[in-house]
Amino acid sequence: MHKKDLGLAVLIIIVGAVVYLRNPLFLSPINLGNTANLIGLFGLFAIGQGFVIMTGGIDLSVGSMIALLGVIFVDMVGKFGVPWPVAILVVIAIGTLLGLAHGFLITKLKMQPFVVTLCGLLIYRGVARGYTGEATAGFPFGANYPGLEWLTIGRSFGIPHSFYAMIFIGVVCWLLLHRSVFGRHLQAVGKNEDAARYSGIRTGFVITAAYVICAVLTAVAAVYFAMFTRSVQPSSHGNFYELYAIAAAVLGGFSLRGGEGSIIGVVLGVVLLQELQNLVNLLGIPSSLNFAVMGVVILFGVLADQQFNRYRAKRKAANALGLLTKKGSTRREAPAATDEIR
Amino acid sequence: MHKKDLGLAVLIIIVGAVVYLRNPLFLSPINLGNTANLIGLFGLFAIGQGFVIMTGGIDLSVGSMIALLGVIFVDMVGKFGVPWPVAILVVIAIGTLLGLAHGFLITKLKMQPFVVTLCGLLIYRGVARGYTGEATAGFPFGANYPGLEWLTIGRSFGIPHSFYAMIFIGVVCWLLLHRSVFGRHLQAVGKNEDAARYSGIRTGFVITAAYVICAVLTAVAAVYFAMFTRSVQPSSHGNFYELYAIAAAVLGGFSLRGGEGSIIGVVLGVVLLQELQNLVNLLGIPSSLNFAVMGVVILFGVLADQQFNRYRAKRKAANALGLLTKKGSTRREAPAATDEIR
Amino acid sequence: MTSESDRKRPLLVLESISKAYPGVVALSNVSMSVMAGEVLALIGENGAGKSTLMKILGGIVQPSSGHIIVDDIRCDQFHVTESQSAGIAFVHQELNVFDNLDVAANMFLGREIRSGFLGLLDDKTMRAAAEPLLRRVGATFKPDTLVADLSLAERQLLEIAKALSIKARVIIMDEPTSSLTLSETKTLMNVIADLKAEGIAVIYISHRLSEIEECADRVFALRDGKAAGELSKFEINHDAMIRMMIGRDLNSLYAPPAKPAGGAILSLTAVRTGAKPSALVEFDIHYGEILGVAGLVGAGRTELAEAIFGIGTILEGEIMLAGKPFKAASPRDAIEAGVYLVPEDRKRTGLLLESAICENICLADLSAVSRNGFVSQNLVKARAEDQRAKLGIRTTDVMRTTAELSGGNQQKVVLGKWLSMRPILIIFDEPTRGIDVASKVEIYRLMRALADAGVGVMMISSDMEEVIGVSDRIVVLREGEIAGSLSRSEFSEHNVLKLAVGAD
Amino acid sequence: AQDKPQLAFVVNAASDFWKLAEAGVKKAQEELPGYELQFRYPAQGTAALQNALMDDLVAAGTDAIMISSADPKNSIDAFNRIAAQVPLFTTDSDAPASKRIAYLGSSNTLAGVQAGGIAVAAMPKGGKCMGFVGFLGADNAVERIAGFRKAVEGSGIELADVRGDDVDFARARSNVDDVLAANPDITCMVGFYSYNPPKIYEALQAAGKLGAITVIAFDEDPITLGAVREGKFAGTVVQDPYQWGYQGMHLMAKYLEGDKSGVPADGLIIVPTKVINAANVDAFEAELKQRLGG
Ligand SMILES: Nc1ncnc2c1ncn2[C@@H]1O[C@H](COP(=O)(O)OP(=O)(O)OP(=O)(O)O)[C@@H](O)[C@H]1O
Ligand SMILES: Nc1ncnc2c1ncn2[C@@H]1O[C@H](COP(=O)(O)OP(=O)(O)OP(=O)(O)O)[C@@H](O)[C@H]1O
Ligand SMILES: [Mg+2]
Ligand SMILES: [Mg+2]
Repeated sequence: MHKKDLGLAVLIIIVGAVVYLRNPLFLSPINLGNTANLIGLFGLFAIGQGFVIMTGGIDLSVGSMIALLGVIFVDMVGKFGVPWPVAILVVIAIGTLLGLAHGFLITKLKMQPFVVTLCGLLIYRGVARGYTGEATAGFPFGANYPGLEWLTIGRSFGIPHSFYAMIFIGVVCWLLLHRSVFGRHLQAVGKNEDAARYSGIRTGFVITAAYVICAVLTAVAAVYFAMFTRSVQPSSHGNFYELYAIAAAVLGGFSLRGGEGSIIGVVLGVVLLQELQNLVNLLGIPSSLNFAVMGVVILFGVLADQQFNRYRAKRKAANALGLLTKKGSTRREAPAATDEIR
Repeated sequence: MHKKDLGLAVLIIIVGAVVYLRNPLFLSPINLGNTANLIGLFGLFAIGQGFVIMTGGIDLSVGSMIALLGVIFVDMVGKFGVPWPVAILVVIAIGTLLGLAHGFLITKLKMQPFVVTLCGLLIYRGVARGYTGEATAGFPFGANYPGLEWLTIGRSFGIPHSFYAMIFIGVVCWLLLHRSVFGRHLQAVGKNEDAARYSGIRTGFVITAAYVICAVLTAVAAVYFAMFTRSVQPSSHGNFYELYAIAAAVLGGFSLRGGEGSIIGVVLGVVLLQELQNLVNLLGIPSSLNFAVMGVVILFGVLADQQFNRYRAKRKAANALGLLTKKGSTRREAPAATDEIR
Repeated sequence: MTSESDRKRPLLVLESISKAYPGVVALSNVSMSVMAGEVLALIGENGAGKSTLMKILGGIVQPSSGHIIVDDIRCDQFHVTESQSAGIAFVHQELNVFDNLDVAANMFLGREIRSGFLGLLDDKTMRAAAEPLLRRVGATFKPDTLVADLSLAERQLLEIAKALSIKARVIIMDEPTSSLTLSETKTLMNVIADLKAEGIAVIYISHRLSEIEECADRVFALRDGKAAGELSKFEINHDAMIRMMIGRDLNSLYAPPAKPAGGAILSLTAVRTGAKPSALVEFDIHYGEILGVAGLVGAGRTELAEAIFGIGTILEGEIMLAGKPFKAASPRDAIEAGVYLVPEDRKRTGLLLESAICENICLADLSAVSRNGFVSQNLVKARAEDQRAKLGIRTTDVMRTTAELSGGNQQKVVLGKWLSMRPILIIFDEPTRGIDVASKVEIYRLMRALADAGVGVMMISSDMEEVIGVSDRIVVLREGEIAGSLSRSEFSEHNVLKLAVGAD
Repeated sequence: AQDKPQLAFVVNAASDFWKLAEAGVKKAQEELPGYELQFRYPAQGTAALQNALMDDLVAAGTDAIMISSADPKNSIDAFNRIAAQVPLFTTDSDAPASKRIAYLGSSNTLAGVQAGGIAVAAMPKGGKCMGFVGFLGADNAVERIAGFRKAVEGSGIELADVRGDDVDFARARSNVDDVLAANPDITCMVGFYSYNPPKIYEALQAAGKLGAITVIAFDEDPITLGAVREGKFAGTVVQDPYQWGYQGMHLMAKYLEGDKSGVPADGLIIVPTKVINAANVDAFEAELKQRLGG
């Protein structure tokens, strides 16, 4: 665990402790289960977004993709009677294609990731709304898909399966990003694309792969979301989720310039965001202040974490000097060297 | 006018011509006036966003700020009877303070712009919703503010005053960004902040100023928006507008990495976005396809522009080769010289 | 010391300066003074602290302790603004130009000329003012050129011209010639002489000791962040400087080949590159030799090397590598075929500055340090430690960020990346840019060992001494074409220059 | 604070409309001191967030919930999940197939029919209407539109199209502007969501067409009522959210106490919608003021 992740974990625990003291139901199994479910759902695609941000790109199409694929999935299963495992495969296949399209436009046709995925944001939701004619896609009343439901909204030992899914995918992605050759290449491309190419890395392939991973995880999340809400309203389903994912990643230590971030970080980012959502409801804070509370906690949390790190770097530099000069007559304080430039 | 801007202008004209052929009312004075008004409104804060993006930053709080300041303005004028010129000054003053706060957090406390303004997005809207208790802030029925209305929603020679305001501010900002010392420093800071500091530029001041400019223009836009909608619903007013502004800037040639972009470009970006909105209504395209149409036109427009530029570069290189070798037996095509790296 | 220094008071005094970074002490207790009108050379090994000391003088880095005295006034705060108002101009080692602005805008950044009622930028005047300065440093590009279109060497000239545009009393030049060729260097030497005559002090940092012999009035040496002694004008010579820097003597810079050159390992026949389509290139590199490639700035050496390496296109012609046709569509192809490039611009194309040293060293060959597709951090470290020992990379830990290394040590990391692999042909583009003498010797020895082991070695260099000393054969490029080839017996500065310039 | 039974009223989105329901809940709170009444807005108007909000409320110990769902048809499982833990009531829009105890509210289809009635009365010679709404796909919009269409059938009045704006006021306004520019043949406009009529009013005012185009409104925005009073609007159809809040809370309290008499056999408690026109607008507005003030 990186130091950055640790700071975030501490923030999560502090916030949790405060909430628990004010309402002990925070730690009730029911509440933990509900929150774990949401963490699982949001975690799935936030992890995907992490891969894209690692390349220095951005995927704004996530929320719309969740709406479009959700509509397709629900219609396939509920309306056309496609067996659900087939439907899942189809949705994942479509996700893969969309990811490939993003990657192609970005690496081969040299378009800016922001433009490409902004168009994705507009088009996918537009198609979903046009396809359904603004109607909500839902399962017929009383329809039952035991296997699918077990997989998506079932629980084992009180823990929702969406959470297990997120943990499983998180572990795989952790290995992929932090331990595999591909992960190293991804980080290299994010840090300095030119230097990566000069080192023989197939930058185009690596970047495309990141968008495909993001789209596939988003497709998986779309299935989970569709089953969670059991219906998909194309105009609002998944709205703003891309911002959620990006925020989780940035909170978790990803840099939008690329090359920095960890899977643990983005998962913790999701945990914090969901904890804040949950807190507002549990403490009976007016929902209108929901966002304000979230904003304030994030602002001060990140600030405290950062100031603490700066202080530590300062101390370290001062120590180094003190040890070597053995004079201890430092007139000025050594400034922090690890200050991030913005 | 840069070549990039030219491409965008051509796209706008082509789309306009197509729409005109299908519905000549597109060029009717009424429609042009309405569209000009919206261009004015969105242009105001998109220009501001341009300054921030120039520094390599981002301001996600724009939409929420428009909601918060709108609520404050409407309440001051409509409920507390504050004279409108005073109310405008107060709103601009608050905008300035918010911009200063952003700048302070980013330059002095070294927080990421994304995090700071994301918190702004959450907090400002939250405060607006909390302050009004989710109620819509509106003027009493029949209330009249002739001076204010003339200034904001009035028209001269059929052209709405919001458009004049945008043009005036656009010209000032053009001088500021492209012809003044401050603008040059802004471009330098956006490209390479460290190097700019080594050159003696007060990078902190420059960056803060960019956020203040953005916030002040947003405050002005907030007044115009409040007068346009005549009522402000804090939970939805201005939603997604930050994305609009960023999209306009990126379409207009700004790079999210900083250091690149022009005022003319961002204004043209706004024009394109509004044209696309207008087109959907004018051609009677189902509202549900609104976004899809926008996405498709942007995608292909940008793509065509880019491919055209690449083609031209290729031709140029090929010509150079042909002239010089006088052999004409080029086995492979010369690569595009101006390919941007993503 | 002498009566002369009693008469003149120093312009600038650095008094017991120390600087600590977390875990590293870059400078401890260094004192130094600068007189008006002198050329003070600052020497030291890579990582000795030269740039750090100068950055403190430039106000970019704040010392942990110690202070600076300007005109007998002690400054408590010394930031960029104070430094500028003290009349200090700075040519940085790692170039700090702005791609998105034109040459004139770069030159006058922070000191823009304004005109008119609104005080807007006066680009016309700035460009006019830039023109003579560019000419003075021997630059051929125009003031309205976008900096993105300049080569590394041209950017370096721009930085120098920029320093000249300031009405400075002290000009710091941190390795200004590291990517310049002989003719620009000569021009710079003349400029320095002029500056001196005007009473302007120059602090000159370089690893090219002959330049220092030529221009310096006094030499100040740093070793491991501490002052290591001074030499006055009459004491300055190669050996004395080396002794002060590394604390011992250094013998024989260049080693001869073990055996005479064999057949061609790489041969280019009638090659035209996309970058310079009008030029026809033909040459061979033989087994066992080091082929030096010389030429003026912008002669197209880098472009040729990159074309072989799979960046940019080969329009026509044939390339044979070890007897087989060779065509790289991307660096990956080239690397798989055993053709490596040490690029000239390490900041842009050589390194992931924000990554750890060991990451950089293993980047191009991760499969060798991984099992079943998973990278083994132990193998990564072991490999990096190996290179650190071989190349003498100065750092406490290979896990440290590469950006924290001094310029020369960064260059060694780039070399380490390729030397840890199995090359068939290595192209070195300015391999010793910014590298200290002791390490240069080490790198020359490595190149020689590679050549002796049957690896093809192509060395592009702008350092005349190096080209002549290290190469077994030299080809000279002029405007993208091979202007001629020289064998060892024909080596001389004069002959190389004659071919490079094209004069008879 | 946890000892009193807690009742929650969850609405579908933030809007002025719910201010009236909130007033009703406040009034009920005065009369039910033994209960703690909550009025909750979701962070955004999506069913997913509402259902998560209800989960949280149940986890936090709420004893009964009344919800106006953004998507009742498809929230049946979520409703059943909640209903298994606490008594659940629906308001505003119903989910009859779920295990909710009862529905308390008005009928959107009937409201649409009433609006159609206003149109038929105002335009005996027929006309061509354009509708404006927030979410085209939302149940209340669909039902109102269907009701309107049914009522005007055969009267020569046609609802040509309905433009959606996703509750963006600026777009709501520019939609009207665009229709005025692009469709000169339109003679009547219908604002289906509470904020649509004011936007129509402002756009017509700016275009100088106030009174020239027949406007049929929904809900009781002050601008709407003003326009009705002035005779610029033909009329508006209002619901009675105050009663939903007021009666709903009493209903739930009684239910918790074991008195189930308030729940009819079919589970539907319909609070009728009213047509407001120039004749009764003043009385209506006075009543509103008094409720919101008190
Ligand atoms: N930002 C930093 N953080 C940590 N250590 C640093 C930083 N900058 C420099 N150092 C360390 O300070 C020491 C001195 O570096 P400096 O750049 O001054 O060397 P130099 O003498 O200029 O070397 P070169 O000849 O290679 O340019 C080195 O050990 C370097 O690793
Ligand atoms: N990115 C670029 N855009 C346009 N022109 C360029 C670019 N890079 C280099 N050039 C031009 O191409 C020519 C050849 O440059 P190249 O770098 O190959 O020369 P070189 O012989 O290696 O010299 P140097 O000592 O500058 O490295 C120069 O005139 C240079 O100005
Ligand atoms: Mg240095
Ligand atoms: Mg070169």
